[in-house]
Amino acid sequence: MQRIGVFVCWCGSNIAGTVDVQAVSDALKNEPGVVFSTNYQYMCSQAGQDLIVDAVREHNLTGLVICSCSPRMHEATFRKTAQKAGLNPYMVEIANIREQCSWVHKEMEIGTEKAIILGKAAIAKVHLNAPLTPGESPVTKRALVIGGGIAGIQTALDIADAGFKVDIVEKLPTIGGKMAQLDKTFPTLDCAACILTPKMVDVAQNENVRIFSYSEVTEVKGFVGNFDVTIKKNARYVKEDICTGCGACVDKCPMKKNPNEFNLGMDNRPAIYIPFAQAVPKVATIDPNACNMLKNGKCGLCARVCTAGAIDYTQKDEYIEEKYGAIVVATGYNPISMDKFDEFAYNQSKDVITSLEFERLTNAAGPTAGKLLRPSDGKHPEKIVFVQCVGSRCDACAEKGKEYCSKICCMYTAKHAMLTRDKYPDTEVYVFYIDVRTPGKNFDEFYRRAVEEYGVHYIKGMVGKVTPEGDKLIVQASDLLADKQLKIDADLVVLAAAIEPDKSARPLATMLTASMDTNDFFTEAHPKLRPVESPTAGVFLSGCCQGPKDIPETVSQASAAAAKVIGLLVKDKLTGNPCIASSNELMCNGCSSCERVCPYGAITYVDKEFRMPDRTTRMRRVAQVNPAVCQGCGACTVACPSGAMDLRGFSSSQIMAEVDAICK
Amino acid sequence: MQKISRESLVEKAIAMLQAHEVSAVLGWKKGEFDYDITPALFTDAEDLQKNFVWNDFCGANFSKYLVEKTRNIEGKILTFLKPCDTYSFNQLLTEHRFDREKVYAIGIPCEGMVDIKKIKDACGEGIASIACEEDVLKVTTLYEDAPIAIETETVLAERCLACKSKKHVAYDELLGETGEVLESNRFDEVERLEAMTADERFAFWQNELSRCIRCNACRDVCPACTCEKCVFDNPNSGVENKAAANSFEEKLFHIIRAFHVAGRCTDCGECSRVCPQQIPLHLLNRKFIHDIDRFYGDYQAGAEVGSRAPLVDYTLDDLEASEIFEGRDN
Amino acid sequence: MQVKEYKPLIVAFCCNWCSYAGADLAGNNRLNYPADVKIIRVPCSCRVNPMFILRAFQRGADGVILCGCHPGDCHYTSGNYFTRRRMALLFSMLDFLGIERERTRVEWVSAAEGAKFAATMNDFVATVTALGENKRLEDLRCKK
Amino acid sequence: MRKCSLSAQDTLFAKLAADATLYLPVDTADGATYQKWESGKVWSDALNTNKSPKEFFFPQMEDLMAFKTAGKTIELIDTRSETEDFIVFGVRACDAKSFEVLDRVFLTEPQDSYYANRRAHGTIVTVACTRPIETCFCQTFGIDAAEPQGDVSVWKTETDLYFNANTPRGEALLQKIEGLTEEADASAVEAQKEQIQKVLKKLPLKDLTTDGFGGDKTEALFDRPEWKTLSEACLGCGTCTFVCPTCQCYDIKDFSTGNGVVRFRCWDSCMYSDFTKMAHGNNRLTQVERFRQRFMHKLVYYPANNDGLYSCVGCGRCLAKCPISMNIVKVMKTLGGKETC
Repeated sequence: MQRIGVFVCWCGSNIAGTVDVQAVSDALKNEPGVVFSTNYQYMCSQAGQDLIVDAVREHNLTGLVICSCSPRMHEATFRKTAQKAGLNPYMVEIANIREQCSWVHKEMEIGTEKAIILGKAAIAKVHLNAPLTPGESPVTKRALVIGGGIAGIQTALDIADAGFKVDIVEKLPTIGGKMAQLDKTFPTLDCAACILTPKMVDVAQNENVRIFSYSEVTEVKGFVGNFDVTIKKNARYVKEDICTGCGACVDKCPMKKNPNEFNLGMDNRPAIYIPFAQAVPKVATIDPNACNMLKNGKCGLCARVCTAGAIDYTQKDEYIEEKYGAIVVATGYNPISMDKFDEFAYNQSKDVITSLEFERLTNAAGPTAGKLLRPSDGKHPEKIVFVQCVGSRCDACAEKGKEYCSKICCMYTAKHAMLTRDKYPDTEVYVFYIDVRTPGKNFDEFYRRAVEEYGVHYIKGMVGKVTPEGDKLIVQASDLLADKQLKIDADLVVLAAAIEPDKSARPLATMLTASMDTNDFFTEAHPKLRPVESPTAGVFLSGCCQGPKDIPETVSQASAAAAKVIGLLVKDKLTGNPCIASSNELMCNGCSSCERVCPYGAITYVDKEFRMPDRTTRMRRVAQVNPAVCQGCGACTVACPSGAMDLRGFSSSQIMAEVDAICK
Repeated sequence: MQKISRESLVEKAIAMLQAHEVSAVLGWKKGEFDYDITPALFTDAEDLQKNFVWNDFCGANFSKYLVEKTRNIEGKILTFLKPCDTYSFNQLLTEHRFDREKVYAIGIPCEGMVDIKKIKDACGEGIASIACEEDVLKVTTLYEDAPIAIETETVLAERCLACKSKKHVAYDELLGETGEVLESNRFDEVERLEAMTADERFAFWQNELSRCIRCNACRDVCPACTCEKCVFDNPNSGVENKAAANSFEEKLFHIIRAFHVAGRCTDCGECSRVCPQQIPLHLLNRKFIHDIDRFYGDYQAGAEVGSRAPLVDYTLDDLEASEIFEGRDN
Repeated sequence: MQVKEYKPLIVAFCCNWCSYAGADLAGNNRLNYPADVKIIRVPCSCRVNPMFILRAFQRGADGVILCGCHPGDCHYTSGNYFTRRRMALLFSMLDFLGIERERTRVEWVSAAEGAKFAATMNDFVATVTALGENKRLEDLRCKK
Repeated sequence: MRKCSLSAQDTLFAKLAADATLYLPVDTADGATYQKWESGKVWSDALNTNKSPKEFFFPQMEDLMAFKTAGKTIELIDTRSETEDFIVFGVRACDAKSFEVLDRVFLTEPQDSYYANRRAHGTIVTVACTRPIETCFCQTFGIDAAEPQGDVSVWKTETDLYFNANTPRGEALLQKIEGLTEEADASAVEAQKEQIQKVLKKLPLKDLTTDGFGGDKTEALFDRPEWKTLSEACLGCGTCTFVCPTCQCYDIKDFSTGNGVVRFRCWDSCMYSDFTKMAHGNNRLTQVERFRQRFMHKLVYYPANNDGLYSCVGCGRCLAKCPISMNIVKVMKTLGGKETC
């Protein structure tokens, strides 16, 4: 039986004005288990806390009930007080007789009566309190960043700068991501490569960073602070540490006609290739589907020209197992496929392109060496139509496109339009839009410059159809403001395709037990307050894997994620919240219901041998809660039909005792 | 009359036993009379020849037995599963309640099982013998000289009249043919109750549940109730009781039991079959199933292994609790 | 003869992060609601077991209300989504058994909605008061 | 022997119900149950009621005492009150015999005052079974369905009810209805008895005997391997126990009401896994042991302590109600008759 002390706070007149505190402490003195009951002006004051400490010592109290303000206010305070008095801090319960009593009721009689009941409920609960100790787990001081775009690079650099080891896993042969493909960046119009490539070099040279390019994560086990990850390093048939990136092999390779992914298939690359000049790592990769040597065993030219002897046709995929304390997801985005948008004739005419293809067309390192030429005939386009929101902000019922706004298209379209007009003032540029959305520093000014200084024709309305006719593209559209139908004979049509999370994100989310929304964007632990954390402890989000973002936003989120990772890795041990779920293994059915409602993947199952009540020994599948991962929501406790799962600090019997006391 | 013969089942069982492919056969055993069949484990051919039964009285669902029997028996168990049993079988597998490797499941077709109570109502008490023939049962009683012929159709169990599926959703082997998922009228009675006033519903259930003697037969036969320790047997659960003191406790037991199996209940109907007080307990489960179908889309527990039960799942735009009665004014 | 005014007993389960804070805010703003409402703090609305609700009725509660974060705002991301399904089904079952559907309620109250909390409680108390004493889920042994 | 016309039934019941509560079997959609008689209720001809009449004396749940708590004080309250007189009408021979089985448990020292109180106020009126059914085996235990015991025995013919008092309490009851009955000869009753005997000889379980059972058979039966197969399918529910007229086990539990504690007892079943669970655990850990206990008790332990009286009366309810159709008859047929060990 507990020896309970009750401490009723006046809170000056805040409580005492509407609650007869003397009557409350007198009434509660009579409750079973209560050996001491008093009231005091300010229980949270030093004097009040001293009073509690003294009472604990004098009356050998084992549990404390503080009738005061909300536990959201001073629960932490009184837990510390209990600790000072030598009690476990979780032997304290608060009866909220201020916010939920004295402040909402006016009459003394009513307030007093309710305060007594709330006090009794707290006493009933504290009878069943047990000392709780937070669990501890060690932290592996190394982070994993999945994805080597600007988000991953920035996160990795920030973590590395703080002195922690960090590995980047990138599925392509080089890091850099989408930003490496861009020409200029809005709203400053500085060249993407100029600002990205130094960062790529930095990250490659940082001794805390390892880059696994042409690699992917295949398995994730463990939990926050202690992830076990398997990384598959795909065979690139070139010894990475030997290759100097001289490019002799690339020049000599006879299998030259392979679509160049980096230029979105607008030109070709050889079977052995380096994606672009500033690639990191700057080593060659052999495309096994294109290489004659790998396919048929005939050729071997690259090996012969490689003076370093880096070519290795026998290379196999390699699996690396590594431990990490934190994982950052930075898997990025892709433009959606235009296959379902026949009305824009993307698959019918080479001169209908996506905005990313436009980036490559205007990029000095692109297929046209930066000259804006039509892909079909290499002529200079004189009339360009930009179509915004292609696949963005679609009706949920339409079976194509996305419901969300892709966020970046308004700005890059303005950029494209402006750059076109700047370089080729003779070109007429039309932009069709639903709305122009340009919040952001200097963004709206940028857009207005496009309209006002560069004379871009912005037309509110959707393009209905694009029809190739001769060497022209007939764009049928409506001008909603002028309320008329338009027909424009364009030379080039550029589609601002919606962006979607990379396809690799979904299987990765499963591996990480991180949740995703219906669009396959990763879900945040809290949409406002924890935007860079996934609900799965130790998994963080960086860049477009969480939602569409432009570069500045991506970089700030990347740094924010890094800050969270650093905050985690800097700890030697993780201390958990002790109010977590725990499974009574003898009662557990192993049915998996709890696991299915756990938002954190905190529950796993083990087969364990038990000595059963009938003296037999049995192998049983039972749930185990990882205390480092559980956050204590209690969803599992209700999903569990046998009641094997209970929540410490809010156990079923504690809550029912409160119910009983209130309903007495 | 069942389409597949007893002999073919016995033959199969003996063959598998003798080939040591299985070490026991879970089957229906001949009783004292022609209708009181007991689930049993057969381990030898002679016993099977003599005592194995397959007829219109083999209603018992064996799936739940697998939980315990697979633990205690070395080697594989051969079990015969009627279409409805296969749903329970899958649901138990979804919940990891037995080792699939230890079972050889043979799906057998079922033409529906009869309800002995209906036969007694039709022929009077004092059944001396019952012979299952094609579409007809020949019943002799202690008090009638001539055998009475009743059409099997007229004495089918309620749950079989509202059969949801003739399709086997799990088996290693089929004997005979499997059928289709059926359009059934199984929710009619639920809807009839829903159409009543609250007072009428209250009176209905008060009358039904007040008969409960808390023998736990419904729970103990239920393939979804395989808890290591039931909350109603656990003094620490806060709801433990051995007998219902009043109408509150009668309701408590049945509401919580139905809630605990909600989304997991395959609607096999065993609860109502075994109730010694003939309380239509399956209506509580069907209410949950019907609501789940209406609120969250059709879901059949056990239709596939590993499916996510509706109560451990959600969508962002689920119905609010305040919206469930919209369009209903009773 | 003096007739004692009927006062219902209402148990309100409030999630720690939104609704309990909403109730605190109602207090901060001195928004009145009847003292018949007694709040029990739970970490998340998904901690509330149907057994707790029935228990409250058994012990004499006349109404039980569950308050949680708005869908999408759960501190634990998904807790209130499970609550929503569980309670929709439970309340429907209680109604099926002929128990007055107005005695149970789920309400989403954010930490900023002190006014909504008070208004909800005022409304719920009024509704339950109009219904009168809980007879259909009572346990006479627990009456004084 | 007295008789009254069947058509005067209602007047008779009204008379009986005038100064004692009268209970009799009434048909419902879900079988016959004992109900309090009031005008309009019709006496059922059903052989077995769903539940046995043992609950008139040994209810499924009954309060023993209470504690009232207030603050730190506790007050003990005796909740017993004197039962009012009541009559249980239409009890079958088997169920009537069950009261003897119960009496030997509850009325021997130390006497169970709750049971004794009810027993002292209850009058049992039995009725002969004219249409026994296939599940009947009262003959096995020497019970004569044609000659039911109880305070008053009744024979119901096509036209009349015949009464015979067996005890002073029965005499008193007949006295009460003397004005409604007339003296009668026993010829119609004798004819009925003969008829009943003929049916009894046709019953499928007529040859079931208690051979091989009895107070001295513990060793012979306890370790028989057949227990395992017999109990194989047992669900461990309490149906057999709760419909049984002779099962008398109960559990005593406390229920906290918030303002005090009610101490009550309720039926328990030896088939339950938590039966007689104590601090050290259970004394019967497997369903085989629990299953064996129930039948050993009825056929061996009880007779050992009660002059050879078996605690089964052959009413057949468990045969009809067991979810898996395992029952005492199957047990007796499997284990009985042989003197092996």
